[in-house]
Amino acid sequence: MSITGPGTKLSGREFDVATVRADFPILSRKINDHPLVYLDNAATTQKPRQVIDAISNYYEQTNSNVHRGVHTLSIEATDAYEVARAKVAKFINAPRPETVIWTRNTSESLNLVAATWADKNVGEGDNIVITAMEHHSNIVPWQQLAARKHAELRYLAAGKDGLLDMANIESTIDSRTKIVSATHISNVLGTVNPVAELANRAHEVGAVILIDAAQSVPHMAVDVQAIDADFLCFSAHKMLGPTGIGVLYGKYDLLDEMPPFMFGGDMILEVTYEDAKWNELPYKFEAGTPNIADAIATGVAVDYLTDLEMDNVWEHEQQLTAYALDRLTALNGITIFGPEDPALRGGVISFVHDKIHPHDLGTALDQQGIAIRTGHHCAMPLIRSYDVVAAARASFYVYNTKTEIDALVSGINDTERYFVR
Amino acid sequence: MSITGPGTKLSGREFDVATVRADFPILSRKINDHPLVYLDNAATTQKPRQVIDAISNYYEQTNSNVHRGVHTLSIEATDAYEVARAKVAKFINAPRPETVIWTRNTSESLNLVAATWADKNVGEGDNIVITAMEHHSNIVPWQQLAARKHAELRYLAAGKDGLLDMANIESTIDSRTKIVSATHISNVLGTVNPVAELANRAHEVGAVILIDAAQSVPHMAVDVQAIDADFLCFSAHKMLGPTGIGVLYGKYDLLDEMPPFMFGGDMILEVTYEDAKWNELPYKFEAGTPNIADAIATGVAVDYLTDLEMDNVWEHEQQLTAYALDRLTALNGITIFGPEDPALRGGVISFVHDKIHPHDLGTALDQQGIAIRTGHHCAMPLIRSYDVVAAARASFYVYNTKTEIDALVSGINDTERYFVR
Amino acid sequence: MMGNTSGSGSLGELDDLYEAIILDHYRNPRNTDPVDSPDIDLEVNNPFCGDEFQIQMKVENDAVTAVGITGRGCAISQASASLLAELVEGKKSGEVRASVSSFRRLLQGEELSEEERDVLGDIEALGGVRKFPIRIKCALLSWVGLDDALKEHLAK
Amino acid sequence: MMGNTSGSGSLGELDDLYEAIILDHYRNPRNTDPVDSPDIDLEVNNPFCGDEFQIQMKVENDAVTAVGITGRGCAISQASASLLAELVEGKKSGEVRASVSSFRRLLQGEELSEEERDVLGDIEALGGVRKFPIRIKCALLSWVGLDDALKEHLAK
Ligand SMILES: Cc1ncc(COP(=O)(O)O)c(C=O)c1O
Ligand SMILES: Cc1ncc(COP(=O)(O)O)c(C=O)c1O
Repeated sequence: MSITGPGTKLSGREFDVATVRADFPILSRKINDHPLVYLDNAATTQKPRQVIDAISNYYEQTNSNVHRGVHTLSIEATDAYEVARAKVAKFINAPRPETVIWTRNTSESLNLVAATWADKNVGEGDNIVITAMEHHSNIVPWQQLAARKHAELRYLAAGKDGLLDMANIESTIDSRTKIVSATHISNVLGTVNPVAELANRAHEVGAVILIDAAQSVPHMAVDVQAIDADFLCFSAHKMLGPTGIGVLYGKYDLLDEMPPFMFGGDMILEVTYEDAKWNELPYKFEAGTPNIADAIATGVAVDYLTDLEMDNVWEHEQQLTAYALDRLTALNGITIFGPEDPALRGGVISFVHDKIHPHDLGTALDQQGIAIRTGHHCAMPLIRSYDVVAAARASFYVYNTKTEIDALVSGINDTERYFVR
Repeated sequence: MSITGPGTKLSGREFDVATVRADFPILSRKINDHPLVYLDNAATTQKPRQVIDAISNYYEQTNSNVHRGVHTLSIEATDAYEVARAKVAKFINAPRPETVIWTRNTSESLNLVAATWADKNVGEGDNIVITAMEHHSNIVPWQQLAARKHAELRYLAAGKDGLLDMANIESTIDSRTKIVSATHISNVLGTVNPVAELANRAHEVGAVILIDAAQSVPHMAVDVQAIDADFLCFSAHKMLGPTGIGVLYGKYDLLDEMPPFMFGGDMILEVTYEDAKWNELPYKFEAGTPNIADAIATGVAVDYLTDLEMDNVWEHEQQLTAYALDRLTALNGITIFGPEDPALRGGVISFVHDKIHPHDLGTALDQQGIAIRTGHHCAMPLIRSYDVVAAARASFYVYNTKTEIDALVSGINDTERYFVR
Repeated sequence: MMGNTSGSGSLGELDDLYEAIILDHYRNPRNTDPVDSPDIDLEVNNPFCGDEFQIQMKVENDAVTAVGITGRGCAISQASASLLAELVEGKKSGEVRASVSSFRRLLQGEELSEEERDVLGDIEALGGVRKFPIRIKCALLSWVGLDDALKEHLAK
Repeated sequence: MMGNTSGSGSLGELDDLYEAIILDHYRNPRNTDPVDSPDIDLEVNNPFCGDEFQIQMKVENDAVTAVGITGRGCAISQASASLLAELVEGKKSGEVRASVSSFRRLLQGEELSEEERDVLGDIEALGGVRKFPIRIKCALLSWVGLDDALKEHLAK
């Protein structure tokens, strides 16, 4: 049985990858005379025609600033912007649309919580708990906050098996813990973390839990209420949507009590020369003209994924991952990080070759049109804990196929023949 | 002779409005069975085909995450992203591309400076000087900072003529002033402020100057070095570009010494579990995946404006403004805010009718396809200082025509006949 | 002559929003005199629009014996306030609160009963606001304020 | 057999980047022995790539009498470090610094003089990196580090 993530059930319906692929214009591109094999989805995903068209249509038909305009375009733009918010809310089962805040990306969402909720609630002697497998964006804001507040930053360790060491959860998350911030799926190891359990422990000690869902919301059905997440964030560009737009979900009461993050137009109810009053949620957190076009296009990306059904998306990636793990494991000289059991992980596979540096591998594969990511994947401490300084990473999405994984494997073989005598 | 803003010279070549209009798909739209007359350009402008296509092309051909990727798409995306930055730098005559930081919008740029440079440099007893005609986004961050630092927030007053009261500049900007933050062109009054003079005075007392150029960079040639601006910011969506992307320009040494604003991927050079080192400029200020597509499209918007020549843009708007002022002044019951002399203002005209509330006027004009903005224009204290609670605002851009101003005037007449016995 | 009887010409669907009765109340608002030693005296405002109204009422034996509403705002908010002032005068507080609830439901596009429609009378003209959703707040402003204040007063 | 002589097949322009001489130095780096009581001993790294090298040198009478470079990195950075180590051994510090400057200019795509090309010799093979701009940093890493260290040493 495969793990399908919180709140999902297998629908059984297979979606047709060929039909999906036809929606992605970039997949017809040739790279160095080869068809593009795009395996860099954990960095950002490609966009279907529907999402691209949503942006053009907006600018061709509706473009206007939102909120408070009395003219037709402004009313239409505001409606479309809010409809997109409601779609996202439904997608993650948020109880109310206004608990969905538009940000630029996951990084901004994380910084927002650190600079507002945590800045207000974390004090000297308190601690903040994150995991050893966080993205830099979920490490550095907390290092800074801890330093500023004289609080302690604690890491929940991960074993060499790529799994969080849950045995230590009670001693790590204790009565002085104010916030636990953890990635749902590691962008390096692929590990699916038991976030509901972490949430549970956090709530036991009166802490809040923030879930970095940058690598989960795009790939599985995520239900913020089922997890009991206090905050959860993700980026549209990693889920078929445009760059420049992300989401912070938060429980209404928490968001309502938080100080604002940035100040300016739209987040303000009333200003005098002396003072200002904040607008209601979600606007309190949306200063200045928002990224209207990309928010609307994010709604369309959500429609696209909803239409595919997230259980199918997950199942498709599970199959690709299992297949890729099989084939890569069979190669000589390859070390794969993360859980061995494909059922415990998402579609992200990081690996090293004992004779080829990841960058040389990346350059060589690119000559064959195969795009993988190489480097530290914005998770330097984790990468170093595996005693390497860089790794290659292949990551999958709805349009990838087993044939593409075959291309990756044969590309690695060719590269090995090239570099290794 | 018309004022053309710092560093501009009239080229004399008239651009052809009909040709320009043909580039804007939305201008063929009908609103309530009338052709769209879009006079809400100070809120956001429409987008030419070229900019819209730049976004589609990016997603269809190049889309990838930037920086540090070794595969072709990532290299191409990074190049395009940095080329756009260089174009913007050239557009405002910034000395180096890395002095141009991408943000979400003007509001974020202003908040960034308040939260970093000013947070570090403003202390108890210091003062911050802004003007009485600022947008909320350039008021509230300073109110908050002043409160947090026990510093004083001072306003440079504006006269009933809509001009800054420069006689008080020496007493207002004094030896305890750390930063002067002023709008280049008021989004309510249209006033073009003498920012070079303000910069000069700020520098005399050792303060820095931040210029809110949201309403100037789109409309006139702005030269950051000629003004000697320390910081300057604007939004792409107000200059033919997409929503979700803005700019903060800063002098290299100032930016270099500033602490970062947000923390995470790309702004980081090196992270350990304990600590982090920041990346170089401009990346230090760009945490997380940037708004790549919209940055690239902003470069295309800049190309478009450069091609029109900013002197022509300014001249075109000057003519429209003079014409509109003439025609509106001739109407009964209309009070126009801001300088009487069209040469002292940009293409923004706010007004009230003594018998028709701005919202009723806005709704009535919308019935005729005419889009104006109504309300406080995110400048409540200023609006209230004119003893009104809301105003109507017509604002012009490259595609507007005298015929459209005629439509506005006749729309006001019709509305008056409708509402006033 | 009134705008909408003269035909609104190119002003399109404007008559749906500004029915004759609304323009009449806008031009000649009722019950604008201040109330002597009012039991309820509050200001309501919508900073976005700049609408602001002062609402004063005398409540004796659970009935509104005097009401005065003054302020400034758009035609919709002014007419709505005037119609409200006319409605509540002399009404039992329970009746007032029931009318506010009917009015809310009208603006939400719900069907009203015969009885409710009788009570609202001319006020039904404000139902046209439904076609202009961003103006609904204007129509509701004084009603919500008055209702809240009455509820609070009754709770004392 | 060496990769590029066997033909890189579907690996396209890879031979432009990894010339035979580069692969040779990558596989068999020269001058990797540590230097006894070095005058210059520094670490250079590029955290983005994870490349890191330790550079040790003895400088006597203004000449590099011993050099050892060890570390890990991609083929380009490793070969480049090995070629550098080979080049500097026995050279006057002025010659070393001039060569670094020639090498920088090579990677910037500038024309080198006959004389400069003679000095660089095999190293010119690294010029293929120009076609892969993001790899230029890899080629430069040890060179820039060594140059800075030498400059600092001479200033003492
Ligand atoms: C003068 C001025 N400053 C700041 C802003 C805020 O710009 P944005 O909403 O793009 O952040 C505006 C736009 O309304 C403006 O006109
Ligand atoms: C787990 C995780 N968290 C955070 C991020 C940062 O996302 P963004 O760059 O969109 O801010 C990423 C993306 O790289 C990620 O994989």
